[in-house]
Amino acid sequence: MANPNTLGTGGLAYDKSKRAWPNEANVFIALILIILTFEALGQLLPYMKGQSMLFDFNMNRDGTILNVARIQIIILQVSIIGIIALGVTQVIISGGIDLSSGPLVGAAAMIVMSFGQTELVNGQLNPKAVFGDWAFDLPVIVPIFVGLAFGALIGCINGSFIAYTRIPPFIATLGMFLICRGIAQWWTKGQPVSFPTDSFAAIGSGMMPVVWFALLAILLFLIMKFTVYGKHTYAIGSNEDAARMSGINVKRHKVLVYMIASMLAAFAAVILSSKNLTAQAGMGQFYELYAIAMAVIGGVSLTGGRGSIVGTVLGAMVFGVIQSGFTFIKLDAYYQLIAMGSIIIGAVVLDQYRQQRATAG
Amino acid sequence: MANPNTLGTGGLAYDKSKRAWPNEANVFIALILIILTFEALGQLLPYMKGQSMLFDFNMNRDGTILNVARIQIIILQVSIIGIIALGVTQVIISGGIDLSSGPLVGAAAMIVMSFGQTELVNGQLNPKAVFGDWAFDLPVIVPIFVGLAFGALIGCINGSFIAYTRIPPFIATLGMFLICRGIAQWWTKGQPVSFPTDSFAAIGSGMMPVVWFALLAILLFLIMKFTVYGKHTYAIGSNEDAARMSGINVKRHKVLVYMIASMLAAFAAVILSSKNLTAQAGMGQFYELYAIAMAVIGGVSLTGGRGSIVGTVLGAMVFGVIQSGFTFIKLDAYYQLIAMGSIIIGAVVLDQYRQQRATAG
Amino acid sequence: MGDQFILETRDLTKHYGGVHALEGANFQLRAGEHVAIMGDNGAGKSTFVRQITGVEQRTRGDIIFDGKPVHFSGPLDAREEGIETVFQTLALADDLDVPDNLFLGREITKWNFLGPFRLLDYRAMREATIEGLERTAVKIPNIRNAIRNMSGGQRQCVAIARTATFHSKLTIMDEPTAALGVQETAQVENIVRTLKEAGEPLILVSHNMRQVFDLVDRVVVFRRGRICANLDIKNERISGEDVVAYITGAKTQEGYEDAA
Amino acid sequence: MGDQFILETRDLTKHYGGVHALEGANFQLRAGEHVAIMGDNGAGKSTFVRQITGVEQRTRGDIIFDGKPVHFSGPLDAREEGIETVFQTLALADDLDVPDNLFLGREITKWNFLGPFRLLDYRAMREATIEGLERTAVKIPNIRNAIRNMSGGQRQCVAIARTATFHSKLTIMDEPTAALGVQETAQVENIVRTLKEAGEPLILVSHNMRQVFDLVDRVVVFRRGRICANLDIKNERISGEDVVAYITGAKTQEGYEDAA
Amino acid sequence: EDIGVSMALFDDNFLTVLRNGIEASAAEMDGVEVQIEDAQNDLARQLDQINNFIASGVDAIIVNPVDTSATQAMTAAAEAAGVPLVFVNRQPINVDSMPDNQAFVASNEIESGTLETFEICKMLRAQGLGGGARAYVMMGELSNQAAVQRTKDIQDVLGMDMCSFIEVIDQQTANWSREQANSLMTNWLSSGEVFHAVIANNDEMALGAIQAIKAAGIDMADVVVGGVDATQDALSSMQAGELDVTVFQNAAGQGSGALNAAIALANGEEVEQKVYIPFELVTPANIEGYLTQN
Ligand SMILES: Nc1ncnc2c1ncn2[C@@H]1O[C@H](COP(=O)(O)OP(=O)(O)OP(=O)(O)O)[C@@H](O)[C@H]1O
Ligand SMILES: Nc1ncnc2c1ncn2[C@@H]1O[C@H](COP(=O)(O)OP(=O)(O)OP(=O)(O)O)[C@@H](O)[C@H]1O
Ligand SMILES: [Mg+2]
Ligand SMILES: [Mg+2]
Repeated sequence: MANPNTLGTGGLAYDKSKRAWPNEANVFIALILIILTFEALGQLLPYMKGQSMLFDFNMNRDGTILNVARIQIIILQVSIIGIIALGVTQVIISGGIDLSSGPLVGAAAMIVMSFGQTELVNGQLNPKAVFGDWAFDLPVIVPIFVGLAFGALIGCINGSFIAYTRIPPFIATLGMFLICRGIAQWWTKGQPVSFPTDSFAAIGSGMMPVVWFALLAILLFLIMKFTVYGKHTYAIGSNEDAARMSGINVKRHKVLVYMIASMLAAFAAVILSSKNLTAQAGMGQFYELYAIAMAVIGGVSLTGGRGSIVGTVLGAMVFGVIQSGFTFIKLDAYYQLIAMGSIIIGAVVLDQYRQQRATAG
Repeated sequence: MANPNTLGTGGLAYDKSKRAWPNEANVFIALILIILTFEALGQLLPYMKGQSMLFDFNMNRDGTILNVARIQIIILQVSIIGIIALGVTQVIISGGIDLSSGPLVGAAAMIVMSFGQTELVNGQLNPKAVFGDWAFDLPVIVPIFVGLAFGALIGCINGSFIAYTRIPPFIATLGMFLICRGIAQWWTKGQPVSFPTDSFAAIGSGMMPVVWFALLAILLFLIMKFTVYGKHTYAIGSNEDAARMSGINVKRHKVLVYMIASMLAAFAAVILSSKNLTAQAGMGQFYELYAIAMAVIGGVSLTGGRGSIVGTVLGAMVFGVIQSGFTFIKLDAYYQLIAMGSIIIGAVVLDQYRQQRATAG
Repeated sequence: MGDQFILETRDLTKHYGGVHALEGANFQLRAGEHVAIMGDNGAGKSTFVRQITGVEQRTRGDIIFDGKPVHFSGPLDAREEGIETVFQTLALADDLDVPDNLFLGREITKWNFLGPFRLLDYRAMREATIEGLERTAVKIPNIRNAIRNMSGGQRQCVAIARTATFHSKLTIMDEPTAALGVQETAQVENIVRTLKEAGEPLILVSHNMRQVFDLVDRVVVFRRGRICANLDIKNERISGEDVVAYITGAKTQEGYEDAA
Repeated sequence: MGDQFILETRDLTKHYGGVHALEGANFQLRAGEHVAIMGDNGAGKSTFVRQITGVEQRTRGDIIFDGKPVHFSGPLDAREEGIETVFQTLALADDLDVPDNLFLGREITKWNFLGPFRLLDYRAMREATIEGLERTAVKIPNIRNAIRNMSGGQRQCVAIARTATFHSKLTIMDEPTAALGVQETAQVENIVRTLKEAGEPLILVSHNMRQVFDLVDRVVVFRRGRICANLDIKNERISGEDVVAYITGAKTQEGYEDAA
Repeated sequence: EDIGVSMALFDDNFLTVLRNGIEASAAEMDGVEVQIEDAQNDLARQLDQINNFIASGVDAIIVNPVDTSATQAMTAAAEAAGVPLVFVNRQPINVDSMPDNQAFVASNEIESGTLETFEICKMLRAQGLGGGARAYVMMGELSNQAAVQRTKDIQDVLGMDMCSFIEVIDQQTANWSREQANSLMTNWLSSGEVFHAVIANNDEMALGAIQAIKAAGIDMADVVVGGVDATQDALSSMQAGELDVTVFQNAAGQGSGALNAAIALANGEEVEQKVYIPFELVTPANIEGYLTQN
């Protein structure tokens, strides 16, 4: 945009300074508002005795003015669903939806952990062993590879049905939702799988989930913004017929979109089971809904074609802040659900209101 | 259509005999195929010893050739979710979605049952009493009215947010999903509410749920097909801008659509808690997904504007047959989920395939 | 200004973000008058129409319709006040059939005491539809097919028939004949002439010079979001070339110098 | 038939359910020839275009392109074979901006070894876009606005610029100037003349008699889903009225009696 | 003291009684604040809740684990922060390697299914069906450990010589729910098979089965139905002569016991690290003692 002429071919007067804000700005404002609300509640609620959520003015814990521990847990607790949300974001941008990601996490965790078990626990044979001897103490690459391959397979099935039989993504992935739940329960007939090797346990220990989330978010951001893949994803979501008529191979592209989403979900399962040192069939329940909600709060449009990875990351942060904030102000669990629902609605209302103002401007 | 001239103003040759089938026909074919599959499995699987699912050739049970008991349970077990699906159908046709119906069932059941309790249980004071004396043995109209009013309120909130702030229906009703779960858990702090009056228990006893489902299905069918309300619902789902520019009061209409959906879900909660003689906060889990799936299997398009009540009723039947069929062939629970997912996908693939054939014809 | 204005706008302005799509438009329409709006692509003609009909909310300015200042909150308001519009985007519901679209928002009904649940009179609407379509000469083999499956011209004729079927205080047509064939265009022009005879005022947006000279009394030219000329083609000697000169900016009329 | 045909269809037929939208079309296009297709609204012109470009699958018949029978499974195939099309529905992605739409499906890229993840060269595409748009004379204040916010004519110009920017063996334009203003129409007609000079063949669907007589060598008339006339307007004495007579069915050419 | 509590699931009748037990005893004590969170059966969420508690500086944490095999990570998190931790109701997998400031108050899930099934076995034998009886088994949600364990208990008991006369006709899940159990039972009934007992993983499903059997017009005296939990509804049904067996677990006692242990640990006191609360069998014979317990 160095040369102002490159912006257009003339016509109407155009006032660059009044350009609409990026949508992400609205999400960011919502995030700040929510943080400030919790800070204010910490000051105002009598039983909180003037505590602060994100700041630590006494600096007694680790010598910084920020309450680093809380900031870490805020990001940590949304990292895993956040990774799923990255994949879901591109699915939604492509005009689809993925309901299968939650159960996929459960199924992938069970499978992955079966290949990541250690032989000896407290000197005895692993009591939760799924396979025989050969599957103990495998190099960490094996479970990761198995997980990604499983994710790729599920995504490929999802995508192929959606692309080639043209059934609605909602139905294809709802079917896969049930299938993955079935697989997860069938794998060990409901028994949890535990006791990973040390190297497997290292993948998701401590702040590693945050690192993975950050890396993958940057990668997806670059892909969606600067590559042909990203552009075609937006184009298909915006107008599938137009994309097809313009000569994009819509079917092949959709398969790829769902494969990437499922591989991200499977990788989230690797981190999740590593973090928890166990895999359980019920893992990942409601993750699909939360991942979708993060994306939508971040400004991704469910009709496709609009949204961004930056928005989804901000949407994930909103979730993290809400969850930690509730514990901070000691809100009863009954009211937590009600408040969470209200905040989700409120955040999107704000976004919508600002967007309308922007176009009405 | 008595006068053939009324069909058009000429132009191309038009061959009436080749008109495309109604979409409902595809769903009906899918239903028949699924029934036949289970019948065949009953004949072929060795451990089934040649049993039949729907027929009773010995006529030893009630003297008819049909296995009436099984046909009844097939319809009975989907009646309650079916009632929700009727409301969801019109929401989807209007271009929206309702995720809050499942948790709404839980919340409404808790509230309704609190007004439908009897005073004496086995000669002792009701051990689960929610309110005091005044709320015992109220006439049955009170809990029904309270339930419908609660449903109307929730639907009005859903609809108002969607219509007036223009947030996506997915988010508005996902927020309401959480809020309703919160309300359900908060109402009695998780304690179940039990021991209804006899008149309340009569609403959902025996085959009454089927009667309600049939009555409401006919009512909704007439409304969607023959009234202005129905036409405007289709118009809004088909092209909201066009509907608005044509002078439909889109906002008011949407509020009405969501109110009707939530009132149907609340009425389903009345029947459900009456049938089970109890209300629990977790009731209705996944009902929203199943209701949506019934509608979509029945040919309702998630992009709005297309579908019918007849289709949804057939979609509900597909569910009923699948569930009974699994029990009939004694399929293991692990495989049930996998098979259910596959059948849902398969049914819609078939529908889609026939639709494409029809237009390609 | 002794005349009776049916529509008047003062300083009507609309900005989209940084795009100044309409800037200070002062426009008058007398009772019974037919006016054409011309201008380049993107000059702001449709934007002007959208402000008048309440589809969008204006940035500033006044609209006086039928003697009263109006603030339509939506197209429903505008229609209730008697403004019928054929939008450039047509505003048809793709999944509905032709009669449904023609009567969208004002269905013929029975049992009106049922409120929103009053019954539709399908037969009456079907018959009225055939009649309305015949006035546009369009050929549609089966009016019960969804609009989605209609050709571009068929869709446009449905939108025009919708407007022509109902009486109004003001009719606005935004490029109504763009997709129409030779015969259909002629018919639509006949409809416009009928309106003229009935004394109903009309705003016609069109790029077709012949059509404009055949049909209307006056041409208003838009350029870069502003009105740049107001040409009384019935009484003054104005040629097509003159109008093109105003459109391209080769000429600017007195009194509109700021539009240059 | 000694000529070299770039495109030939034999008995090309398309039924939608009961609607016989296209019936036994035999059509030939010679190398370098410009042919117009005319006909009533709903006569089957766009249907014909959709069959040739693989957007839909034909009911029966053969298409021979560049000497070989072809069965395009989608528009991508057709484009790869060298057919560039401006569809009547324009086929633009509403949420993307102008350069994105112009290069949709054939982006200018860097680092192509990355396969689907190769990088976009935004700057090059932006510059090429401005150039392409200038050929159509359309004015767009900010090409980075979403297509959703463009006027009808601006959208159409983007679709035309897209086709005109790339070389092809055959160009098809379905009512390309329907929404265009006077200047823009003139420019697009210039683009067509340039194609003629370059010897690239063209099929032009249009309702505009003047345009057709100005630009093309031959007119094929569709009526009720069938071809009813094939008029060599450059060499025979054929007037606009004659063509209208064929369109309306007042006349039928020899050899096409079954279309009556 | 501030005590953080993470419950596996709020929607569970039994755990609700336990939770209310914690709340009730906290209300009686001075200066004890409890903050109860719902892990919604998601063990990752539970681990996050524990981290959140630690970050907000609670004095002790009580956990009702979603999954007893996931307790290792929880123990590690609390240990690293030096916050005392008490597991309640479900026995953690790492029970033998817990640090000193951690404890558990729990029951052994193996008992519940065993007690239930063995009693049903005895009742069937007493009815003279020792030559062969047929039973349906209703399982809870298969991703839930209690369901898996109780179902295994049933199989183990039926594998014993004494009870092997009982043949399982079919074994399906009704996901803990009365509604689904009602449908499942009606489906079974529509096949017309002869059966003598229904063994359910919890009381809710047993009650659903009873409603379906009653609706089919079968005399409840001819069928033995068993559940687990001893809920109010179940006891009332037992009083009405419908439900035959259930198993009681002292939820409120576990709740207050866990709270006491947590407070003691927070104050640096020594506590007993392992407290087992046994399951108790409830039949019409001894029902009077349990009517006001849960
Ligand atoms: N998918 C479809 N299903 C049913 N009928 C269709 C479908 N597509 C087109 N038609 C019908 O086929 C006929 C021909 O349509 P087509 O779009 O080819 O007309 P056209 O000649 O391009 O007209 P126009 O000049 O208005 O663009 C029309 O009557 C239309 O209603
Ligand atoms: N929602 C919007 N956001 C931003 N810009 C817009 C929006 N709507 C219209 N514009 C811009 O406003 C200008 C005027 O558009 P308008 O549709 O009024 O043109 P028009 O005169 O009707 O042109 P045409 O003859 O092509 O229909 C165009 O440059 C267009 O890009
Ligand atoms: Mg316009
Ligand atoms: Mg056409």
